[in-house]
Amino acid sequence: MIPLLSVSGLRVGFGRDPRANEVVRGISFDLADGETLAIVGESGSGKSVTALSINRLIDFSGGRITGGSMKLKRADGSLFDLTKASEPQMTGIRGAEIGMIFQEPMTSLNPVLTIGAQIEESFRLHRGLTGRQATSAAKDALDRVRIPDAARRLKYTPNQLSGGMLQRVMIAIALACNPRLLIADEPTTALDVTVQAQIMALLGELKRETGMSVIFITHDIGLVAGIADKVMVMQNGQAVEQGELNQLLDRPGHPYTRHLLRDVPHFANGRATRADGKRDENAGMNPALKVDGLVVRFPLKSNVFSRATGAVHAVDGIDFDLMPGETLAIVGESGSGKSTTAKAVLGLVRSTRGSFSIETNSAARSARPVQMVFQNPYASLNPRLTIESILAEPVIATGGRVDAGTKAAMASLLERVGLPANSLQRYPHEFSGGQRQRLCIARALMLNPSVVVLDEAVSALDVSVQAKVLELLVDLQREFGLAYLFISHDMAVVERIAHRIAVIYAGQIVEIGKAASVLSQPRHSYTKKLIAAVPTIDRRRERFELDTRQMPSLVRPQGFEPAPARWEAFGEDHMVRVEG
Amino acid sequence: MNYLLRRLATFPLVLLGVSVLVFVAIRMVPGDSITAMLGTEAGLLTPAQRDALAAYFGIDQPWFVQYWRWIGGILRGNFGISVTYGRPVLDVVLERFPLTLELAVLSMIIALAVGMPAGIYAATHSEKPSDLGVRVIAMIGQSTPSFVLGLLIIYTLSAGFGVLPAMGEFAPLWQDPLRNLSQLILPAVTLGFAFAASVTRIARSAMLDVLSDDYVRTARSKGASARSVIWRHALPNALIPVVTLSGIEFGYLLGGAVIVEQIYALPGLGRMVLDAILQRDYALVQGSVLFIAFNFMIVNLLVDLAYVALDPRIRLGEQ
Amino acid sequence: MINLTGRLLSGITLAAMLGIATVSSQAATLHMAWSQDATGLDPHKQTAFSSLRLLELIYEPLVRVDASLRIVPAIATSWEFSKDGKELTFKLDPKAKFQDGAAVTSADVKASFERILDEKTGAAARANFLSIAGIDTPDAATVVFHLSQPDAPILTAMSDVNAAIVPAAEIKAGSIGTKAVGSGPFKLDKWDPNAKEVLSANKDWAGGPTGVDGIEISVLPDEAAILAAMRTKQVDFALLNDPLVATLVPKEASLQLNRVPVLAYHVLQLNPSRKPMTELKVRQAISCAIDRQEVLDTASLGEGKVTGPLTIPALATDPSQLFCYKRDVEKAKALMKEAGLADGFSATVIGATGEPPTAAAEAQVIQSQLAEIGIKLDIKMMELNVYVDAWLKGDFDMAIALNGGRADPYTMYNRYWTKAGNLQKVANYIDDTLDSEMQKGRAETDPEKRKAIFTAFEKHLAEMSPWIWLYTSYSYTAQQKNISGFVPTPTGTLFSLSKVTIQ
Amino acid sequence: MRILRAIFGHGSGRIGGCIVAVYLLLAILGLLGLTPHNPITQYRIDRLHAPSAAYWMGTDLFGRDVASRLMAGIGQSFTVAFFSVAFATLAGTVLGLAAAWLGRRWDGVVMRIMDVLLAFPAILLALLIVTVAGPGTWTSVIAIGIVYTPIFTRVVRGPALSLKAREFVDAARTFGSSSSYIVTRHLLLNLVAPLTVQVTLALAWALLTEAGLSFLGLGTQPPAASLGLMLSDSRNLMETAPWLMIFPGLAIMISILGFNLLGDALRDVLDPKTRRAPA
Repeated sequence: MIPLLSVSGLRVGFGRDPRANEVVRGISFDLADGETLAIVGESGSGKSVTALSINRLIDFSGGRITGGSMKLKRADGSLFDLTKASEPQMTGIRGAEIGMIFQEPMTSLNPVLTIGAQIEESFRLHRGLTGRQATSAAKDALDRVRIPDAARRLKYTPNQLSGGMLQRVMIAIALACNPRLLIADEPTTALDVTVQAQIMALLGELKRETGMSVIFITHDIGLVAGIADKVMVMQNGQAVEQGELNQLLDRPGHPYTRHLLRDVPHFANGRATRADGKRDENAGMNPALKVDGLVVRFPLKSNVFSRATGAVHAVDGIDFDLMPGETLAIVGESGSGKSTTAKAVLGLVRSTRGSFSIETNSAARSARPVQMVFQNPYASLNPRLTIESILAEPVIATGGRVDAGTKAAMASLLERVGLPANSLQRYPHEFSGGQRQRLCIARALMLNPSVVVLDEAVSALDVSVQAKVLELLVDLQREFGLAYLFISHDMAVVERIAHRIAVIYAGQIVEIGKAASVLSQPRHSYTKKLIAAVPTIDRRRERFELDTRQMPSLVRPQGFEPAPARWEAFGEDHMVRVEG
Repeated sequence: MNYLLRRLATFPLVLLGVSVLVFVAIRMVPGDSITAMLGTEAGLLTPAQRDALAAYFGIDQPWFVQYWRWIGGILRGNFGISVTYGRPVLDVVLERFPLTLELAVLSMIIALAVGMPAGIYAATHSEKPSDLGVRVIAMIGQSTPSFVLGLLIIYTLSAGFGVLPAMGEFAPLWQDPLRNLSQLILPAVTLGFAFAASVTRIARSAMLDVLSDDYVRTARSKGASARSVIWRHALPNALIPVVTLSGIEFGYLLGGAVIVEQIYALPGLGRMVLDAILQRDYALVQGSVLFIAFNFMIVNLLVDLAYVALDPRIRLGEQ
Repeated sequence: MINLTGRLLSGITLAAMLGIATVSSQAATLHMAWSQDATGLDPHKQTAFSSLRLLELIYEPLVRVDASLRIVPAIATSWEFSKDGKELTFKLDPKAKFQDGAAVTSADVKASFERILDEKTGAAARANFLSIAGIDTPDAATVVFHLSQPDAPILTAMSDVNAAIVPAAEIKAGSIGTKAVGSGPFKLDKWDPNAKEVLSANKDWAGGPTGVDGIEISVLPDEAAILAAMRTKQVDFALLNDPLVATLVPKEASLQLNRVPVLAYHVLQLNPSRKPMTELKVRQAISCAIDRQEVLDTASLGEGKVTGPLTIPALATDPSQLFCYKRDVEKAKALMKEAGLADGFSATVIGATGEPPTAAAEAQVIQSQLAEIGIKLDIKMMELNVYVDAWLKGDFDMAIALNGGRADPYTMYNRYWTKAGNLQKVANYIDDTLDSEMQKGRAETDPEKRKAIFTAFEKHLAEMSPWIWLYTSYSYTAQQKNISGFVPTPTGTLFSLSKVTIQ
Repeated sequence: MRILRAIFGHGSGRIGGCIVAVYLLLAILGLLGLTPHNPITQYRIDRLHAPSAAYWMGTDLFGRDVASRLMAGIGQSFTVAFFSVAFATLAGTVLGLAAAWLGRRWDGVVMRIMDVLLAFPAILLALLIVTVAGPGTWTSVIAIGIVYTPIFTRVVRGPALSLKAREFVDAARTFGSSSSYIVTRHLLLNLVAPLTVQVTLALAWALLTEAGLSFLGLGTQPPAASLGLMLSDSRNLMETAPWLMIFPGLAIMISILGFNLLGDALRDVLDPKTRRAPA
């Protein structure tokens, strides 16, 4: 049987001399009708360029196809080489025969047009529908992606919808004209884990309904286990291995595939937690950080003249303690208040109520015992300062002088975090993301802190880099006896580093306890849902449940106080907030 | 709505600042209404004559009394009497305003009608010779002083072709639209040339930015044609900087275009203010500057409202 | 863009496109343009050149001066001084009527002069009429002025529109300055300051019918634009200030340039109260170092005449007779040396921007000429009012000025060079000879004797060099060649527009 | 150095850079008096001489060499442009940083004052300043500087506000860095790029504004030359001696062209967005 799409020897280059600057270097694969191909790779592997080459959008990003062919079987059965298509021919194919969804739903929809108009456009372009017909088709399309209240939502502009909703809209647009091929380029990477599960479930259902073929691009090999028929692993512009899903996952042939499967954090339901740092080893010591009844509220005013009418309860009564040498992970989805908690601990946002006590367990500790590593290694280093100035800043800030001793400390820290010794005179942009995050860690350690707050510190990194940074963090923790407050939404990462886990939902901790216990036996309904949504290599072809529940509003009337929490204990060190 | 009220609430504050600034500044300039009227002959006046004239011009009181009276009058809707025109300031200003407004609107129409297509064309032909051509013309436009362009136009038309729009007797739009347009088209072109050049450059760079945005890629992935991508998807998103620029330019033009009004002998606000300064017509200077400042603020407000209309993401009043 | 248009369209289509081709053919209306507008309508208070030119068409004084500066009748048909020169009697024209229809009577004359003399009015010309002790009106057509001393120049002073006769009723109503009701050849129908004036012929004018039905004056602030408007026949008649523009007019076949030397004079005012100009030798050195002809040639393209202090043709002395009117740098250097300033000195010269248009150019030529004898001049150009303020306070080392002339030398100069002169502070130079010559000239009525007195005055003034008189320029009017009947005069008046016709 | 090399690697940057460099050279020569003739010496027998071997660009009304005056004028105009823009940059940066960093009430106060200045007609503001202080080079500098201060304040305040919210500023706060350290190292250093672009554009505007002031008789005082003054002095001699308008006119045009090209290049070179590699 003739495959729907047959790519052979595809080469794509950029710049003035595309041949000398190839990013995709000879990719071949076949995709049958109704089949799902997952292309897995890290950034720079050429996976997205491959995807964009198929519908020739790469032409608009400065790319040029320098070789190979891409034969598409058209609706009438004829074969058509996409590499030779003219732009007018491609406008007829895009949307009609090849649909595409992108990574960032927030930026991929036109901000100034209503979503209705954007969906209708597809019908207008390929079905010739106009006016009421187009509107009603658009409504059907929204219904199809399970958006409730579709008729009203047609009039919304993208900023009025959440990321998950927008990705559904994107899917509705891509599938509006029932293309036979859907290209999904990291469609869930920017989304929360429960939302990701919803989108994956939706894609699965739609695929079954329509029988289309899908090319699914991702960096998360765990995610494809649930959806793909075939997997292609890419590295440096080449396919290092491709094959049937089970075969590739169970018997990986190429070392890189093995690396992706083994060395990279995958969620294992609490089986991969750390064995060191038992709490009782530290019995009798004071906690490095103790947080009592932390409350952060942002007043809401309806206008300048009036008093506050309500408040956003971003953090609503959080208590925990953190022992030296221990990692407490705070997990939750965006908007849950986990980052606000971190910032309150650092004093970056003013807490409305609550107390912190910070213990320093060594006489030599500095005046700033709590330090932070931020999520985005690109944004947290001033691009205009040399590494030396960046590392010197904490010293200067605490009244120190940059002398030979400081320089020696910088050099040894750089070496310790695995950066070349000549880094001091260089600028941040000369380093990769992982290296920058190492720099941030080194900077945080310049002041000999006892507590380091890691706010999504590895989330922006490539998976294999993630693993290495996590290793470094564990090593440093052992070496310096650091206490980590590790804030993350990524269960797989949390599993690798946390001793204890606090699950936070709507500004409150709902479950806290030993990592293995919380991850393997979640008690709170939210924790259960969260853990169920995490993709794993183990759960292949599992169907996700569709669920459109959203986080409750955090806006409360003036003077509102939450009811005091009641806790229930499960075994040693595992507490769950009583629901209802 | 709230935002609108809040913005309007800052108006009196800013206008108060403007009023103090103009009041003090115009009085700090040496010379007064008397020397403005009599010139060197003012030296022939006896002290009693001087006092009588000072009382006539209302400049016999201390500054703060004059200021207090002036502000008090404004609060009652009385902007004072212009000594040059012998009429209420507001009447004089409002009589000049339609021309200034019309000229500003015409120049903006020319600027947008020429600048937008040119900018879009340049952006979609980026780094090609045609793009370069458009950019060079735009830069020439931006670098030609308006008096040079104005004088060249007048000279070329009158000496070269023996034609010139009717100068001096200005016909308001509602009396004789054809004559009015014939009088305003050249000044509008003179002003619009530089304005169009700025619009071209801003439109070009905004379009270039927008064309690399994700949603443009989305539109292409739907199979939208190049034209539809440009006009339907990219353009509305590229309008914000153009609106910002046009708003600022338009605001300035509403203050009158002194040089162009002078060359083309148009009775607009700019020349009126300049003449009022030269003739030390204090009430008129003060009143018209307040008026101009008020218009400028209104235009700024409209620009902000236009942002909201153009881009649903923008929420006014959020910092 | 211009060239492209030129290639695509002929001038005519372009004209049609712009809707211009139909230039008004109402032959009876004279379209006039000037660059500076009148600043007010009160004939007793306005002193600006344009204001006077406008008001002369609307108001009439008792008498007028003609092109050769002789006194001729206006409202008064005849006049005579008493033997002792202390009584001046006028007979009024019985046909004279104000534009509201009322006859001009002796009561109006009396009220007008009383208004000028009243300090509350603030009339600048009051200084010229201080010798008036009383006014009698024996009948409606006769006015008798009683003078406190013989005052020959008073008659010339009365020819000025600043001594115009206004209706007694309007004075009483306090509407002078807001409403223009005169007895002159034209009525002011509309005035839009700094934009335009519309005048219509006064059918009842005692001087007979006017040549045109009306005059429309447009303010075109840029003189190059005035010339452009004349080229395209939009403007029939224009007043020009800038010689750079005026000299372009004769190059146009259809245009005619009228020029007449005027009484006003370009002058470099020294401030003799400031060192080192306190020294006669220094002032004389400056006078000798300046090449007046070169200043004229450069700043005004030679459009004018080098002049001494007296600019009235009948009284003026040939400049070559005056002290150092031929440039003599060696003498200047010698004088500087004698004054102990062989190395020169530094001073600042002030000027008004655009008033006259040649001011900056004159200052620059003088700067360059004085540099040759070691005087370093700094030029400071100022906005007119700022300049006037400094000028009136005498707050300058040197000033470039264009001072107005009068048909009578006493009226013209008593303000500066008599001990009681109002502008003595500006001139800052007290000289017994000058004062006594002025007083003699004031009382003398015999023209020959007056001429001798003022010649002596002029020579002395030039030699003392408190100011360096430079040149008189021309008053320019430009007109289409189908306009006839305009007579330019040294006072600059446009009164003869009343008899101008359009073919 | 890196930036200079980048500019020369940029097409329009190379042209713009060359133009500006040539002008700077001419300006320096003009200011040092190294001109073919003395720019204020009046060769009065050669008045209004058309361009010739002796006078490359002809002579003016006074017989002064136009080419020499052009060089001196470029020196003068560039002096006014540079100092006024320097003034506006300095004042605008200080005010904009203060408004952004201090926030709340200070932000309100500073921005309202800037609103007053912005709402005040610009040419009028310059006119009043010049009439109050009397015309002259430094008054023009102050006048143009004050007119552009609100623009620079806005240019600085916006990015400063967003920089203030960046993570590296948060990071600095966690170490307890002082306000002055954060403002200078983290805010100001990162504002250099937008400021540089704004400065080149403002230089072009300042040249034009100086020409406009001279047209109204409020700019440079004679006999000194500035491009604007030469141009406005030439207007009534346009027919008699067209070279008096052509050369200064071209000089202004080309210099502004140079600044604009350089500004465009700087924007490309300094803007991280255009440096971003294709994904």
